[in-house]
Amino acid sequence: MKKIEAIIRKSKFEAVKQALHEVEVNFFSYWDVSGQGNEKHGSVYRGVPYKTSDIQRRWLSIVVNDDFEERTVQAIIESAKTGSVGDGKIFVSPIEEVYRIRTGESGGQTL
Amino acid sequence: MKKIEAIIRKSKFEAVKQALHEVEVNFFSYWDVSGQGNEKHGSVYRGVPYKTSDIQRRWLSIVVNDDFEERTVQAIIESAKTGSVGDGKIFVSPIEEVYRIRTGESGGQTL
Amino acid sequence: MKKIEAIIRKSKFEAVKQALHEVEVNFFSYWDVSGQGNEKHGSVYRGVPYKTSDIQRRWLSIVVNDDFEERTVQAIIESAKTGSVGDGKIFVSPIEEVYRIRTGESGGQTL
Amino acid sequence: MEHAVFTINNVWMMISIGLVFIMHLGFASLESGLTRSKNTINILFKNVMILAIGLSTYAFFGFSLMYPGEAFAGAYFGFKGFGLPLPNGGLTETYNMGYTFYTEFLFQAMFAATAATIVSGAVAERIKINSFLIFSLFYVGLIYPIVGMWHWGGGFLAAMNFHDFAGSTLVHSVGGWAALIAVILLGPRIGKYTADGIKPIFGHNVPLATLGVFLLWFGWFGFNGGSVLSADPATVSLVLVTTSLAAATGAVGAFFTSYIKFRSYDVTMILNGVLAGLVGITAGADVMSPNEAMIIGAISGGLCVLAISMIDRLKLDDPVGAISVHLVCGVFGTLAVGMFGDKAGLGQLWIQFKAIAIIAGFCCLTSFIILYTIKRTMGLRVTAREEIEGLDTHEHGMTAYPDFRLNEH
Amino acid sequence: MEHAVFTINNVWMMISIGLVFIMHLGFASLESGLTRSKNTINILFKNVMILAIGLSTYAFFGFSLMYPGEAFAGAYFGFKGFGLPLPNGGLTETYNMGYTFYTEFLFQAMFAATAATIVSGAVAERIKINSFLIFSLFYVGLIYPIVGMWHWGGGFLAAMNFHDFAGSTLVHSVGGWAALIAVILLGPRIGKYTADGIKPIFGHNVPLATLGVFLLWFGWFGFNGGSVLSADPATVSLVLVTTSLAAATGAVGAFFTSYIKFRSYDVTMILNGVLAGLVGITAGADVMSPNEAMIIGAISGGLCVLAISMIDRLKLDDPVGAISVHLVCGVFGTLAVGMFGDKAGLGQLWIQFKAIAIIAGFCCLTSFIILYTIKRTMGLRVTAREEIEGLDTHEHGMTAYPDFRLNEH
Amino acid sequence: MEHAVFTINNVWMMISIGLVFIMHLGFASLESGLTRSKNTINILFKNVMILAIGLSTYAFFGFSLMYPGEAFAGAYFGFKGFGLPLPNGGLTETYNMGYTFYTEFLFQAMFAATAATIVSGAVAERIKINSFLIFSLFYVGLIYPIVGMWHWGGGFLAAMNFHDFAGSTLVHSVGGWAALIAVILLGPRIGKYTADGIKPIFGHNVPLATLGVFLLWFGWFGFNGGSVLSADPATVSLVLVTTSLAAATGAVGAFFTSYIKFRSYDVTMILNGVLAGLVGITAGADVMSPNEAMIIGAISGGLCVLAISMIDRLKLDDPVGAISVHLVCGVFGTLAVGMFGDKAGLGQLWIQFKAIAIIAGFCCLTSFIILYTIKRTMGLRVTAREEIEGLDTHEHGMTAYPDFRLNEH
Ligand SMILES: Nc1ncnc2c1ncn2[C@@H]1O[C@H](COP(=O)(O)OP(=O)(O)O)[C@@H](O)[C@H]1O
Ligand SMILES: Nc1ncnc2c1ncn2[C@@H]1O[C@H](COP(=O)(O)OP(=O)(O)O)[C@@H](O)[C@H]1O
Ligand SMILES: Nc1ncnc2c1ncn2[C@@H]1O[C@H](COP(=O)(O)OP(=O)(O)O)[C@@H](O)[C@H]1O
Repeated sequence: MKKIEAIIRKSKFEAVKQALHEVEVNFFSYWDVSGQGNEKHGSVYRGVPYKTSDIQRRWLSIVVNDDFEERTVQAIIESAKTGSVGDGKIFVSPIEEVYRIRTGESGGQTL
Repeated sequence: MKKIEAIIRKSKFEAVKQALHEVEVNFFSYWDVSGQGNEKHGSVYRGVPYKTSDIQRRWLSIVVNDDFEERTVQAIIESAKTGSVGDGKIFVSPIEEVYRIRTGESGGQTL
Repeated sequence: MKKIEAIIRKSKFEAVKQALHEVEVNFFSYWDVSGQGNEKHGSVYRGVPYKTSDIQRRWLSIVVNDDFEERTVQAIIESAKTGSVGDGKIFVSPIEEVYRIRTGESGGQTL
Repeated sequence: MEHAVFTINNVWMMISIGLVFIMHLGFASLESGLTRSKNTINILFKNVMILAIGLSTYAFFGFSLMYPGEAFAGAYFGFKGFGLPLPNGGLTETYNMGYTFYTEFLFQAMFAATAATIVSGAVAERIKINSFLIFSLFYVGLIYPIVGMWHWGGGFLAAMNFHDFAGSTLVHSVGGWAALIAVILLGPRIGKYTADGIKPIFGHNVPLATLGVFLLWFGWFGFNGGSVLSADPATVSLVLVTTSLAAATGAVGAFFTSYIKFRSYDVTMILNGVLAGLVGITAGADVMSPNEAMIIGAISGGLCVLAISMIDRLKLDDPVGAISVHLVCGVFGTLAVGMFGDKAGLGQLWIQFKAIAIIAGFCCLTSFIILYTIKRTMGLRVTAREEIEGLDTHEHGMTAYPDFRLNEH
Repeated sequence: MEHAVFTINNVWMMISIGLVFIMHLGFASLESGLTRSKNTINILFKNVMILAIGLSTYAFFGFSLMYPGEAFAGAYFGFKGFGLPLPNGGLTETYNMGYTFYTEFLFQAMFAATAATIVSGAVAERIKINSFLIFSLFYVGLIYPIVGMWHWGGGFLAAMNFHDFAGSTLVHSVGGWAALIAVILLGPRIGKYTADGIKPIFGHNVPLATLGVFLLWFGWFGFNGGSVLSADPATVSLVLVTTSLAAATGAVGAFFTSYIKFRSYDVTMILNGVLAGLVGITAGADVMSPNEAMIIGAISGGLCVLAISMIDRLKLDDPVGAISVHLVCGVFGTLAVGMFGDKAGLGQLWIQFKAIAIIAGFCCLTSFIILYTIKRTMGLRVTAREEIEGLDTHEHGMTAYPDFRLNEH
Repeated sequence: MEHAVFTINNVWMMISIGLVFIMHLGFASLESGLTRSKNTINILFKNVMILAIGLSTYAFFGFSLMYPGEAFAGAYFGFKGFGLPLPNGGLTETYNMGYTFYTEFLFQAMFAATAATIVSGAVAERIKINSFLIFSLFYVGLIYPIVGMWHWGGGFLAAMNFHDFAGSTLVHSVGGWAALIAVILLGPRIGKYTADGIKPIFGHNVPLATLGVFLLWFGWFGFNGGSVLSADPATVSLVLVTTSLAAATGAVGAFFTSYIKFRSYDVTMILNGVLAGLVGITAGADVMSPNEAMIIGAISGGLCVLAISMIDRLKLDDPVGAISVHLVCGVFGTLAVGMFGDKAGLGQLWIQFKAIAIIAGFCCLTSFIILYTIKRTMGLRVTAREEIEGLDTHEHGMTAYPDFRLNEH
């Protein structure tokens, strides 16, 4: 099994969710993170101009069976892309075991 | 070493913490996540009925030595279970190295 | 590629960020977590004395190429250390693949 | 004795000024509480600026438009000249037994700004800030005083015996009609009406919204109580009782309606119910008995809950329920003067109806012209990206709660 | 001249109505600030509904129960009839030099609702919403006016020379006793008293709680100032001074007590200290000198800090400290009339004591009957799951801060 | 008739007491809204305690220092004795046609505490709580009343014909000078002025800050309106108009300045602009026409935006803009009395200037002595670790928003 972690723009979340549902990835968890990346954002606060490289992003964590890896990654890339700097990254890492708390069963069929 | 990640109901957090302490897992980190899962929750807001599949969950991240894996997983499953849909999942993945920042030492004895 | 996860004191965040920039690690994500660790903190609320082992920490997640592992870990250890209990931990785990959403390209050069 | 009574009256009117002033805080709190955190700065900015612009333009010409003087009795339009030149004896009882010239100006100026604020809630989360400010300038500076002159300024509606004590129509529906037009011209917020039906968009800070409603109720003591234009114990105390009882039964009416219809204990509906009761009683607060006030309040409360849900089904996206509260209950309250209380009767009902219709026509037309012109020139609505990422970041370069971790909606 | 003074008096009373009204916002803010975010909607809902129900029932029969008229002087019970029929001359100085009939009603109605609100804070985070609303209906509608009649309505306590100026006992302990009974019948919140001792449960929004206390102090200008029942400069200005100084030294008393006992600079204790000072001075605000007021305030502030900690050790779980503030300091303040000021003396102390005891007995008994009946029939307390996951989600289907990421407690 | 007018005047003064009181809530909200969430408890604690300490010390000796009586006319210092002994006839019109002795005391006491609150905002997020409380004790207890005596107490500035109607200088710059000295002695917050330039430190709760400013404006109706010291319709209504119009144009002035200079729609600048307008008009609210008030407001609003940015470039770290608002606009407003309105003229301007200079010297000197002594003994500033982790955790052992997930700044 694989863990697919994606860092996306918050504004793309609904689109990504939709795309994931379409490839039948219905279960995942997400939370909001700050990111240091390439994108910079300039503004003025109380007369002080500032640039922040601190961008609000959403972190998706999706554990899937190996045969879902490809389509999940593709779905995210397609739906989360805007083409401008700051679209985010996807990381894939191995998962050794999965348990469903409700039943105590383990393995890929719990996903 | 293993990283054990558990997604549990927030309301079960105290019970899980207790259970972990009992099997001598005293150190871990956690944060709140939203989850897309099987459970759905219906309600009405300003006259609009809605269903949300967006559930508030707590994410526990626990790095343990290999010999602790089994009991940690068991402790979580037993304490976090309610039996209804939405109890959450546990993911186990490999960790290659661990450092304790305070001392700079590395390896399993730092856990 | 490696994922380096560091749990640090929030008050050390700026120092760590600086240190990472110095070793040319410019991209990472972070969020706030609560930690159960060795440090305890005592206080009184409405006449009730209490001890909490629940500490606010910041979780950094940095994916780097293998050759950056060493210096990243060192930079964090040096900049995040205070020497008192509660300085936090660093976990290193394997990452199998990385994609840049903006371009769809994958592999180490996207980092 | 004369002087003492004049002084008391003036004190009461000055207190009412303060109370109506605090309604602007009430609106700011309610509107920001019922919308999303990413647009909070924008709403606060709008509400502070509306008040500032409203007071300034009212001083420049609004007051002179609305109260042009007796020469214009029964007329459609009048203007006394720019600025606030102090009339002879304007600060003594010869001006008026109830208040000085300055007191009168400030009380009316505080009223004026509320009309634009009503619109502000309905168009929240998607209107361009500049476009809104320009709209406000015209609506508060010109349209509101002209309509106001028709009745309170001694114009043709006054001559017609129209009764609108403190402005169910002259203030609330004047704001409400513009809100309706603006909502139609702007369209709904992205994500509100989707292929799978209506999606709720939650208000981000319910305690703030609740604070807003309590402050509005508080302010209404001055809005209605001050509209007596003196401290006359008999009338003012009646007005405070009818106002408060209507607010209370507005909450009760909303409670039952919302429970029966939706099985929900939704506090935002109760809050709207309170406001509905207040708006509903405003036209007739001086001519109702306590019992009649309670009936009007209860009906308004129920009506408003039904209206919120109906307006939503019409795909008119009104984030804070401004149209239901101010327009629907404003119209109902104005008609109620013909149905309940001292003035009840078919004749009065017909007068009320005519006045509502005339004002509806004028307000819809003028607000359409202003808004449509803005839409065609500078544009009314922010871009989709700005809307999704939040007006605060894009229009203001700052966020309302930088230390808090937020969910994006 | 008569008319002018009547008008001024009535203006002051109307202002006091507004100020007492704003106390409901104060309570709503304080209570939601000192409890957890998962129950915020519930508290706001309760506090709006209490006010709505309180005003409505007081109009229906409460006012007639509390002020049945002179025929019932010295009695235990009286009733003038349903509704608010305007007495002859009820709006002129022949009714009363201080206020019109309507002003009187509304001032008293705003008071009435506060008694139930006091209970609301103590039972927060675990009581069923319906059960609480039904309890409020009876307590505000019946019990409060009956007790009120005993003294303010001219009943037997008035005949006994009991002195309770603005209600340390008649309002605050009437609420406080019911709070005590309710807390006993309900039991503590889950997780408060554990095997390893008392666990603090933190209030989720301290600025909101602070806002609440400032607004309560503000409202107290009307609560005590209006209880003079006229604008008499001598008495009212004395009352405002004693009230404010007691609030100030209440904070100072709480500061030192809390620092000496707990070495803590806990702002919630200071806030409770302010309220304690206010409750403590309320019975005797008109008969104390400024110095005496400062002493009473300081003692109340200290007492309240000690009481909060003691009540906690008795495993009585009172999330906002309502029992310590309103009951303990209410009793102390009532006794203080026999210890300090113009009326001090053993005789008065004994009268004060008797009245406290009688009211304690009646309130405890009646609130027990109402609450116990509810407990046996519809139940008082939500389920453990509802409590843990929050009343907002379960009873209201919504959350107070949907855009914020929260910690669950 | 006499008695009626006395009663009305006293009612107006009592209302003003309530309004000035609510300014303390305004300051508490504004200051906590414009600083970081980790220091919120600290700010709330400070603001509640300042008020408590202020009222108490003013009762003990402050009032006697500030209003020592006619024997000290034209003097530099006077003292009437400890406590608040009621003068003969102190509660009747023989004391004063405008108010009773108690009303006077309480109105002045509420004023007194504001001076220290101004400092509180400027030193926020880094001063030690004990050190600040001790500073407040001296500054509110001694320095403020001594300076106040010079003008309002009939001292030498009164004799000089200095005009400072409601305290642009006597209250606002008295606070502002101390704020300036304190900011210099304390140094900036860690992370504000770095090698790569100025870093903004965001206020954590803009709705709270906005609430604060609305409440301050509301309170200013009493601050300026009550400074008439009677309910005289002519003067009070003029004062309310000049006050409100200056606030409105203060916002407009800040809007344009901030837009032109920074291309930003920063709501916190608008909020400061409102306060700037209010502070600016305070010295001359009774001698300006509405037009002049609007000019003074607009200039103050613009000035304050420029001052905020300039003070920041001087590396004086003033988290809430207190120096710009209260000192800069306080000075400007005092000079404006010599430039606009009934008293305009070079002679008056020179008097205004001299008075400002004298008070500047005295306040800077005394606040330096007090603060420097504290710095050398108990220390002024918390440790770097306490500052970084937050004063709430370290000084108070609690946090303002325990249920919310926060970003640390
Ligand atoms: N190596 C990394 N480790 C962890 N998070 C990263 C890494 N690189 C990028 N991110 C996250 O992705 C976000 C977007 O990345 P950025 O480099 O700005 O965009 P792009 O991929 O389009 O160049 C960043 O804000 C950060 O949160
Ligand atoms: N494959 C997954 N990847 C990441 N998170 C998951 C995954 N499956 C479930 N979750 C998380 O676990 C929570 C509970 O899962 P759910 O499927 O509702 O319950 P159950 O396991 O009882 O069927 C979800 O809300 C989600 O946060
Ligand atoms: N095994 C672990 N798994 C996950 N998080 C951990 C683990 N050990 C420590 N942490 C995190 O690191 C923080 C600091 O650790 P702690 O044990 O208090 O300090 P130290 O490493 O100095 O002994 C904890 O609060 C917790 O968030």
